[in-house]
Amino acid sequence: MARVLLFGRLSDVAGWRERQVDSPFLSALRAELSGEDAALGEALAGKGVQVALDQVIVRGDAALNAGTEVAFLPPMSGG
Amino acid sequence: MARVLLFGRLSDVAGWRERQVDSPFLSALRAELSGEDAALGEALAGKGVQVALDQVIVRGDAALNAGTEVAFLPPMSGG
Amino acid sequence: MSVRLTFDPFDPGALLSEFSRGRSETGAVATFTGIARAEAGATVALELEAYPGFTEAEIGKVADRARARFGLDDVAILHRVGKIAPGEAVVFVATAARHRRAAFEACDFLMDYLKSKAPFWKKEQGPGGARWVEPTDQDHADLTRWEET
Amino acid sequence: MSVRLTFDPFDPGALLSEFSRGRSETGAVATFTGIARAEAGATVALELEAYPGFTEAEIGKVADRARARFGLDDVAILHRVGKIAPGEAVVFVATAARHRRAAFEACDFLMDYLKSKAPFWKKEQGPGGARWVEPTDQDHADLTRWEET
Repeated sequence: MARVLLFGRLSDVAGWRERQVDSPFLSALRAELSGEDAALGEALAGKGVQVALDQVIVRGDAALNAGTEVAFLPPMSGG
Repeated sequence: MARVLLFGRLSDVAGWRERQVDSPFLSALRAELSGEDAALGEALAGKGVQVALDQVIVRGDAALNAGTEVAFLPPMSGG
Repeated sequence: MSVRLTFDPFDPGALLSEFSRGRSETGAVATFTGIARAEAGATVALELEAYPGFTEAEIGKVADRARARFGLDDVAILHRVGKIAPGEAVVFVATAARHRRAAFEACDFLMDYLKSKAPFWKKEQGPGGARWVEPTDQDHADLTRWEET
Repeated sequence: MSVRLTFDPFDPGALLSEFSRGRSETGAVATFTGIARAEAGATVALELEAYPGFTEAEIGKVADRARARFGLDDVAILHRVGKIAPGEAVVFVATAARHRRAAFEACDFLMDYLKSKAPFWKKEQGPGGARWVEPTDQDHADLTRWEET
């Protein structure tokens, strides 16, 4: 079970900020979320949205372990 | 009687900071002070030393009224 | 060095008191305080979201770079998160260095980073509703001033 | 706007608290605090002389120029005079503006002026005796950055 976190406008789109999702890969997790909520799937694939696994930015696909923290980060606006 | 103020190294040279001097003109006041203390006279005529009459910088000679404040200001060092 | 986030209002003066105390070899302390503007009623509240842990770590990396680049003695950064009312401080940055040029430039550099690239997501609550804010072109342009060639 | 001299030690943080309070349209407050350096024992005390009245008025003229040039909302300057021990604050400058670039630049400009041209006479008391200090070439060079062409 990965722990999924949504930030900024992504949590407004989804209607939630944090969830447990059971997916072995990041690609599978994206597919799972898109299948449930197409608008969220589109937002997660949007321009400038980055993904951090256990607080480290990753590009492309990656395996998810039990307890991996998966954060979807829209463009950072600064303070 | 003009009120003469010396600042910075000028008061170290003179051994005083403030005095009353009876002179009708700035030029006469300079001559008076030089006559009493040649080292001070030289320091007052030194490079970068400015004169303020009643807190306004003046150049050249000027008449002194009773109670005029005459300040000799060596180069300002900033804070 | 200190990088912190806070949900509570803070007094930038209290931070400067603490930061400037006991620095007999420092010479120069520059600070910047960013305050939420009311924009004459257009903004009624600002809401800032951070990713706790990640946000401080990312800011800390940039603060380390600033320390090395500008030869700083010390840096302190405090950033508000959550709902912020107009007139309240949003961010405080303090830099200490032997000489003033380094302290000013490092503070300016850190603010350019914090305003445009730091991991925050900003929502402005106005009379017409809320909107998410993205960095302005001016913020990006400010940051290009610091590119090392 | 406030320009003051003081013979007593002061806490720059207390000044920033006062200066930053209640500014719902300001956005940006920059400060600079200059601290007397011990120079690893080479300087045991600094003595600053001012010409009371004249010194504040001259600084006030430059502060007015800075307000106009950088579009400041407000400026506060406090300068120590008399004997100053290492680690004590010598000067505090705060600038308030809508945007951070103006606040930083005005603070930097005012410090360049205060360090090189303001009506102070400075004596450094070291282990080998006292000497009067005149502005450095670097101070003059810093000031030429602000010449309007």
